[in-house]
Amino acid sequence: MRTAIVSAPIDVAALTAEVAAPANGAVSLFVGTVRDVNDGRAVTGIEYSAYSAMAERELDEIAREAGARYGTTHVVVEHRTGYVALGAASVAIAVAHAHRGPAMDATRWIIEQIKERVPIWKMEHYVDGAREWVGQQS
Amino acid sequence: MRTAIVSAPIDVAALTAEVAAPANGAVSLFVGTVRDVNDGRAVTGIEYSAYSAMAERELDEIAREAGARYGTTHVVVEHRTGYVALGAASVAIAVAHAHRGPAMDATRWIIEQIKERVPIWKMEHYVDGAREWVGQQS
Amino acid sequence: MTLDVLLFASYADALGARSVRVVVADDARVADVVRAVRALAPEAALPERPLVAVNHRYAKGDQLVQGTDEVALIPPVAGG
Amino acid sequence: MTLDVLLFASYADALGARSVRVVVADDARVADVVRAVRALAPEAALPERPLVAVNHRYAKGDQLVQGTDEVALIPPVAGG
Repeated sequence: MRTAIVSAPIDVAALTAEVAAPANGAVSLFVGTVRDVNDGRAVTGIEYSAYSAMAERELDEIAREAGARYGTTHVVVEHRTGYVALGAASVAIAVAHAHRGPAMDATRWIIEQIKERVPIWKMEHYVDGAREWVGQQS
Repeated sequence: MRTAIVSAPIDVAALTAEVAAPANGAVSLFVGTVRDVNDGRAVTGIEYSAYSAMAERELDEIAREAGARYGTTHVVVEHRTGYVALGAASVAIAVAHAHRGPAMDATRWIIEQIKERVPIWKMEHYVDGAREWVGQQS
Repeated sequence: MTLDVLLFASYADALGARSVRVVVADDARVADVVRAVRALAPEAALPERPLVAVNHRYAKGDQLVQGTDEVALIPPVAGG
Repeated sequence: MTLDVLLFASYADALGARSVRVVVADDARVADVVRAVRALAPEAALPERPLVAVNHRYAKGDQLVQGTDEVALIPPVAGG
């Protein structure tokens, strides 16, 4: 089990390899990437910022909870900070398990938890040069 | 959209890259691998055989149905034939979608459909030298 | 008519062949072909109602079969 | 006691700083710290009840705060 807030590009293949183990029959992977259009506006990239110490703690707790809930220790999660260009990965979750059902359930549970509670924020950069925090209209 | 019955090792990273597109915010991947123990017996590998022409047709139909059902054309599926060693991938499914929910739903639907209807069979090879068809006790 | 019926996996093992030739009536249906193949097999080697594919599609027992069709008996599938 | 409260993302922008220093009673609770930070911000720049973390864990409004605690105001999260 390993989780990290990283500032360098995520190596998805390495994550997949990292969770593999002979006792597992299933590897489930989820990769979140930066989309070209959000809410009708053309996006060039997203700047991710985090409250790093807390984000690391929350990510680690999520992975541990997922492991206990779905019965595996083969969980690896990485989340980017810094500027992530169009098409690049902002988050990757790899889970291996003896069986496919819990592998996929755990992957989904982890991404939902990340979105709910890990203190990470994103500022979208638009084609027209504008920048805006996402989801923080006060 | 691409599906194939293949006799060479599956390149999981290549599949993931193949479905990526700027309009997608999510890539979901499932990899089935050969486990070291099945039903309490130590396994060294699995020999996959297929009714290739029909398996190709069924796989293709599953991908098309998944695409229509979940709203994406970014689906790639490969299934192995021949001898697959312990830990190696027997099947890989990659789906990209604008949103994470349908990407993960489609991935799960595809693996369930494959198990239900694609004419592929497996003969397990055991540590003690025995070999047995899986799930074909008549 | 004469048909070469394809066999796979445990069914191929049971009959010791990848295909078997059967002779059925010209208006034969899938169930008739299955019966003809079972007559060639050791007792209980094939189930009474195996899955059958005609031209790469699953077919019901009452589907009519033609001499040009590719007919296959499909053991319980185990992909994934 | 004196506390340096951490700010992030839009909250940091609203106050023009990554942290602000506030003075609160020695028996202050999370809600008191929030009130003190809001008093420094432009009207409506911070919600009445923002998420707050104490020592990297989400905390309720009635949790007691100590001078050695790391207190942070957490804008709506948007990871993934």
